[in-house]
Amino acid sequence: MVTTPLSANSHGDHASHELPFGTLVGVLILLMVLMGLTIGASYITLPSIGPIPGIVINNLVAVGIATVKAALVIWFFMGVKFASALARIWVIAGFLVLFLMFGILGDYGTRKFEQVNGWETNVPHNGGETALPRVWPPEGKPSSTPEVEQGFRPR
Amino acid sequence: MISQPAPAASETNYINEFGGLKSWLLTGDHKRIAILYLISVTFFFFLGSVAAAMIRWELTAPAGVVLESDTYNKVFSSHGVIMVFTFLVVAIPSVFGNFFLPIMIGARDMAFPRLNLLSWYLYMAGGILILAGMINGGVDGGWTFYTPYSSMYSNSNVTLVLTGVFIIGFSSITTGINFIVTTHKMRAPGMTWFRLPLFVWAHYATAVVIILGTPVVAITLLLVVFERAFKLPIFNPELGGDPVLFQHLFWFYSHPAVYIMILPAFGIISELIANFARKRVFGYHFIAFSTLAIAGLGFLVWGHHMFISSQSMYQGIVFSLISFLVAVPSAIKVFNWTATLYKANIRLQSPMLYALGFIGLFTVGGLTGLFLGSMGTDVHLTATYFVVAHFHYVMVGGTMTAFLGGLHYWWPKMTGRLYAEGLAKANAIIVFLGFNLTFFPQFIVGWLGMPRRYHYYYLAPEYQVYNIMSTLGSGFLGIGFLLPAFYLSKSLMNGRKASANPWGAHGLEWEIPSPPPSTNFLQIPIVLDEVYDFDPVTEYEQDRAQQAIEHAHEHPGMMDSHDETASKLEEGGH
Amino acid sequence: MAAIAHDTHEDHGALHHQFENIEQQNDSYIVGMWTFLVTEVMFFGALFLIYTLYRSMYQMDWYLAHEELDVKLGAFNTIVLLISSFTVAVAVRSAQRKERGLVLANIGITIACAFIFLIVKAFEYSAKFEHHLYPGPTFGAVPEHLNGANANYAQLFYGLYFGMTGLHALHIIVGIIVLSALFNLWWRKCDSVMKDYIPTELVGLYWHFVDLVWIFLFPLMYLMPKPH
Amino acid sequence: MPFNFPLQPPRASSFADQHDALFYTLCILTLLFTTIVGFGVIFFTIKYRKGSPADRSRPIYEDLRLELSWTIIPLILGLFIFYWGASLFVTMRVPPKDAQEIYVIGKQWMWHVQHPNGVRENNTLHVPVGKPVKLIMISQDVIHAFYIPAFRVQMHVVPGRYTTLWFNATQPGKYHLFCSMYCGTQHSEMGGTVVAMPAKEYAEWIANGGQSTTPMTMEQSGQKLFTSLACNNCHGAKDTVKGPSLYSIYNTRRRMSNGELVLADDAYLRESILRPHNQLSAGYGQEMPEYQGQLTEEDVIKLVAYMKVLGLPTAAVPTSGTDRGSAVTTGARNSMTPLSSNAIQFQQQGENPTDATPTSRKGNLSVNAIAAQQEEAGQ
Repeated sequence: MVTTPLSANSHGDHASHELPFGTLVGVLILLMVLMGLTIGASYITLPSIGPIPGIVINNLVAVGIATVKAALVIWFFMGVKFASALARIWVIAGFLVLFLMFGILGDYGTRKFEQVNGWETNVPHNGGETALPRVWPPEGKPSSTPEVEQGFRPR
Repeated sequence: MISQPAPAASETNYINEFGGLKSWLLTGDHKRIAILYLISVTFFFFLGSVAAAMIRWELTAPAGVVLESDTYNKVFSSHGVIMVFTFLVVAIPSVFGNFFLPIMIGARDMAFPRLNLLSWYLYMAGGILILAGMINGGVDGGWTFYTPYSSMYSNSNVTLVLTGVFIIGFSSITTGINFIVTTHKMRAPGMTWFRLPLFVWAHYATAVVIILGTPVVAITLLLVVFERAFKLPIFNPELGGDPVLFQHLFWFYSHPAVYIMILPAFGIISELIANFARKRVFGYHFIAFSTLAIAGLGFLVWGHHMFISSQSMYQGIVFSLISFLVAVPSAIKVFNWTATLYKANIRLQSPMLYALGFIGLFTVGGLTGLFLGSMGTDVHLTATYFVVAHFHYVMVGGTMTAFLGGLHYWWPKMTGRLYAEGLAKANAIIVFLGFNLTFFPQFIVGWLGMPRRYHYYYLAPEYQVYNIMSTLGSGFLGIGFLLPAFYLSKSLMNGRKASANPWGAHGLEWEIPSPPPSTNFLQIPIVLDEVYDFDPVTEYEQDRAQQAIEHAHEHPGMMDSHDETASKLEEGGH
Repeated sequence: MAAIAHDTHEDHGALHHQFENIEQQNDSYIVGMWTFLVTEVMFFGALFLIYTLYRSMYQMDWYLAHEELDVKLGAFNTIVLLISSFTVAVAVRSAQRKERGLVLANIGITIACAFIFLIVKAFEYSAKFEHHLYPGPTFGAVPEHLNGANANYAQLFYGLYFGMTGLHALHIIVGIIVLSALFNLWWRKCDSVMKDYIPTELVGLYWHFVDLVWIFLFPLMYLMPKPH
Repeated sequence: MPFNFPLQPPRASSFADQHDALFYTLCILTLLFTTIVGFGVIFFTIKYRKGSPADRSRPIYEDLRLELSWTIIPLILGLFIFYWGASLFVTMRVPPKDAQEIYVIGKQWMWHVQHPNGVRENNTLHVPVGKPVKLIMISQDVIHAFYIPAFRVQMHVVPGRYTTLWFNATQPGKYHLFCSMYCGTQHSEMGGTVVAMPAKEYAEWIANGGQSTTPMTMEQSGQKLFTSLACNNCHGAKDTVKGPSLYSIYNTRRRMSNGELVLADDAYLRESILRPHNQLSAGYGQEMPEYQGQLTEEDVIKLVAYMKVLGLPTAAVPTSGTDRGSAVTTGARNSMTPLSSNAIQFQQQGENPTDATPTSRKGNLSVNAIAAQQEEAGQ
C-alpha cells in the first residue's frame, strides 16, 4: 500500500490514546483546587513589587491561574497530549495570533506619552466651560483610576 | 505522473453524471460547488459593477448629476460592501480554489464535502441578507462601517447588512478549514510540499489568514449589530467607549483580508506564467516562502490604515516599518515572474495576456502602496482618491485580472468547451487599457486632494476633468467585463469540445478528462515528477517542428531548413 | 488502496469516499476540529481584548460595578462546568473502549450540567434586569445597585458582561443540541458512533472549549481584586 | 467648467516642500521599477516568444544571488523611505511649544472654529502666515477628518478624544478645507475655505471680532449669521423632521400648530427667532433653542433681511463668496450659543441614534455652488 504523506504525522491507532481514569479524576480535583485558589486570591490585596502595582499582580495571578487551568484542560481533557503535531501547531498558532492581536493595547499604552491637553483650562473667556455639548465628565461618581487622569478621554 | 488510464476515455463527467437541480443543490462535489460559487459571485460582481457605474456617472459633474447625496452614499457603500465581502474575498478561493485545489494535489474531493456545501449556503444566506438590506432602504457608511457613525448615527440598514457580512465570514471560515485540512491530509502519494503547484501554496496561506483573521472581524461587526439592536455600548464614546478600538479590530482582519484577496491571485498568475512560458517558475521556493511571509507579516501591519486616526505615533512608526518589510515579498514575486520569462517559450494566448497585464498593474499598485506606507506622505494621501486608485490597482488590476485569467485558463477544463480565442485576446487588451484610463487619473486627483466618498466637489471644481477621464475609462472597463460573459456563455452552446489538455499545460488537473469525472481520478495518482516540469529546449524544438509543418502545409513544394528539422523530429522526435 | 485500508482496520466506521484510509479520515476530522476551535479562540479573544482595555481604563468603576455580580453563583456554575468537562472526557474515553453504557451515562450528566448552568445564568440575568443593569436608556435607574460606580462605565461593564456571557451561553445551547444528537446516536446504537469514536471526540473537544472560555470568564467577571 | 489639468495642489505650508520632496522621490522610484519590470516583461516576451530563434540552452530556475539582490535592494530602499517618512511624520505630529492654538469642533455637517479670544467662525479657518498654528480638535458626533490639501495636513477629529494638528502657513491665499472621513449625508459639503492672511491682517481680523474689513450688505451678513448659527442644519431647502424650510417664507401665510394662519412678516420672523416656542409651525415641536438674549437686534435684522431673499432665484441672493466667518462678537454674546443649540440636538441623537435626519441639499447647494463659482471667478 502506498503510504500517503499524512501518515508521517498521523498516529496510527487512536484507540491507544485513552487516559487512565485516575488521571482524569486527578485533573478534575486539581481544577477545583485552582478555582478555590483564584477566589481566595481575589480577596487578598497583594503588595506591589517594585514598579509593578499590587493590583496588576492580583490580576496577573488571577489570569495566571486561569491559564494553568486552561492548559490542564487542553493537555489532558482535550488530549493534545496525544494529538498530531499538526493539531498542536494549530493550538499554538491560535494563541500566538491572539497574542499578536493584544498588540492593539500597545497603542493605548504608548498614546499617553503624547497626550493632548483639552482646551477648557486654557480658554480664558469661557471660564472652563467645556467645549463639548454633552455633559462631560458624565454624571455619577467621577472615576478615580490613574489611567483616566492620563488623558484617555478629555477631562 | 503515472496513473490515469487514457484521458477522454470516460464519457460521464461531473456535469452530466447526475441530473436535475436537486443533484446540484445537494451536491458534495467540490467541482459542482465551485460552479455554484462561480454563478453567484458573477451575479454579485454584476451588481457591484452597476453601483460603480452609477458612482462614475454621478461624479462627472461637480454638483452631481441625478442622485441625492443620501442615495449616492448608499450607492458607494453598496459598491464597497458587495465587491469586498461578496466578490473579492470569496471569488478566487471559492471558485478556482474549490475546483482545482483537490485535483492539483491528487485528491478525490475536499476533506469535508458537506462543510463545503454548507459554506456556499452560508454565502448565499449572507449575500441575500446584504441585498435585502440594500433593496429596502439601502446602507451607508462605506464598507469600513466606522463607529460611531455605523453604530449610532446611520439610519440605514446597517444591522441587516452587517449580519449578512457576519454570516459570509463563517462561509469563508468553513472554506478555509477545508483548504487547510485538505492540503495537509489529502495530498496524493509523492505529492510532497515542494511538488505542490504554487496555486496550492497560495491557497494554503490564504486559508491560514482566513482562519486566524475572520473571527475577529466577525465579532467586531457583531458588536456593532448588538450596539444598534440592544444598545450594547461597546464603541460608544458618550459612555467612555472608544470608537478607534473598532478601527483596530476591524483592520486587524481587514488588512490581512487584502491578502486573502490577492494571494490566490498570485497563485493563479504563477500557474499562468509557468504554463504559458513553458518553463518552471523561477525561484519556486522563494515564491512559496514569500507567500507564507506575506500571510504572516500581514497580521502585523493593520495600523498603517490608522496613521492619522489618533493612533499613538509610536505604534504608528512600528506599523510603518513592518509595512515596508511586507512589501519585500511582493517585490520578490514580481521579479521572479519576470525572470521566469527568460529563456522561455512564451505563448501569448489570452490567459497569458491577462497574466502579463497583472504583472504591470500589480507593480504599479504595489509601489503606490509605498506612498501610503510611508507615514509622511500618507498624512496627505490617505482617505483621498489616491487610496481609491491604489486599492483598485491591486484589487481590480490584480485580483480581478487574475480572476479573468484563471477563468480563461481553466474554462476548457471546467466546461469542456473552447471559447473564441481571438475575442478573448482583444478583451484582455480592452480590460488593460480601460482599467488604466479609469484609475490612473484617480491617482492625480487624489494627489490634488479630492477626498474619497465625495458626492459633490463643487468646492473644488478643478477635479472635474480627471473624474470625466475616469468615467470614460470605466465605460471601456465595463465592456471588458461584459464581453467575456458573452463569448464564454456562447462557447457553452456551440463551443468546440476541449481536449484533456488544450494548452499543453503541466499539472494534475490537465491529466484528467475535461470536464473531469465526478471522482476526479479513476485511481489516486502517484506523483513522480517535479512541478512545472518543462524543458525549454525540447519545447523549443517541438515548436519549431510544428511551425515547420504548418509552413510546409501552407507552401507545398517549397523545402527549407524548417522542414528538415521537422522531418527529423517526426522521425526521432515524439 | 482504499480496499487495503479496509482490510487492515475492521473495527471502524464508514470510510468516506474522498479518504484513502481510516487514519487519514480520523486525522482530518481532528485537525479540522482544532482549526475550528482556533477560530473560536480568535472570536472570543477579541472580546477579551476589549475587556482588558476598558478594564484598564476604568478599573475602579468596574470594580464597583462588578460587586453586584454574585460570586457564589459564579463559582457554582464554574464547578458545574468543570464537572461536565470531566464527564465528557470520561465519555470520550469510554467511547474509545466502546463501553456504551458509560458513554450514555456521562453524556447524560454533561447535558444535565449544561442545563443547570443555563438555569443559574437565567436567575443571574433576571436579577440584573430587575435592577436595571442592562445596557440602554434606563440603565442605572436604581442607583444603589451601581454601588457608586460611574453609570456610564458601569454600563460599559455590563455591556461586555452580557455580550461575553451571552455568547458563551449561546455556545452552551449549541453544545446541548450537539450532545443530545450524540446521545441519540449512541442510544440507537448507530455504527457511526459505536464503531468510530471520532464523533464523540469532536463533540468532546467542542465542549471542552466552552468550558475553557468560562474558565477565563469567571475570574475576569466575578473576581476583580479591589484597586489599591 | 475649467478644463485645465492641474498637476499638483498649491504648496502653502512649511510641510508642503518636505512632503513633496518625499512624494516625488517615491514617484521616481515607482517609475523606475515599473519601467524595469515592464521592459523586462516586454523584452523577454518578444525575444522568447513561441518558436523565436533565440538560444534557450542552459535555462536557470534558481539563483540565490539574484534572489538576494532583489530581496536586499528593495529592503534597503524601503527602510530608507520608511526613515524619511517617519521622521517627517514626527515633525508633523509634534507641534512647537509656541504654536498659536485654535479650537475646532467637527459636527454633522460643519466645522466650528474658535479663536483664542473667542472669535468663532464656521467652515472657514483664518490663520496667520508665518506663525505655527496648532488646532485642538474634537468631534461632537461621528468621526470627521480635518484636511487641508494645500498644507499637506490631515487628522481625524474623534468624539471623546482631543486630536491636534499643526502647520505653518507660508503663502497667503484661500485654500480648500475638506472633511475626509465619511460622516453622513452632507459629508461632501462639510468643507470650506482656509484663509491664510499676513500676520498683521490676521491680527486686525481678530481684533474686529472676525469681521472681514470689507463692508457687506445686510443680506450678506445675514447669510453669514445664518450659517454660523447653523440654522441651515435644521432649516434646509425642504421641510424636514427637524425644522420647516425657510425658503421664500417671507410674506407667506403659515399654518401654526394651534391651527391659526399667520402672515410671515418681519415681526413674525423676529418673534420666531427670539422666542420660537410661542408660535410653533404646525407639526413641529420645541426643538429650536430660544435666541432671546443671545442675539442683538442688529443680528436679528440681518437674519430677517437674509430670509427675505432666501430661496429666491439664486442670482438674486447677494452672497459674499465662501467667507462665511461668524459675526457673534462681543462680551455677553461670547457664550456658546451655537454649540449649546447643537448640544440639545446631540443629546437627542444620543438617546435616539437612528435619527440622523436625512435632508435634501439641492436647494442649499445652489447657494453654495454660486458662492464657489464666485470664489473661482474671484481667484
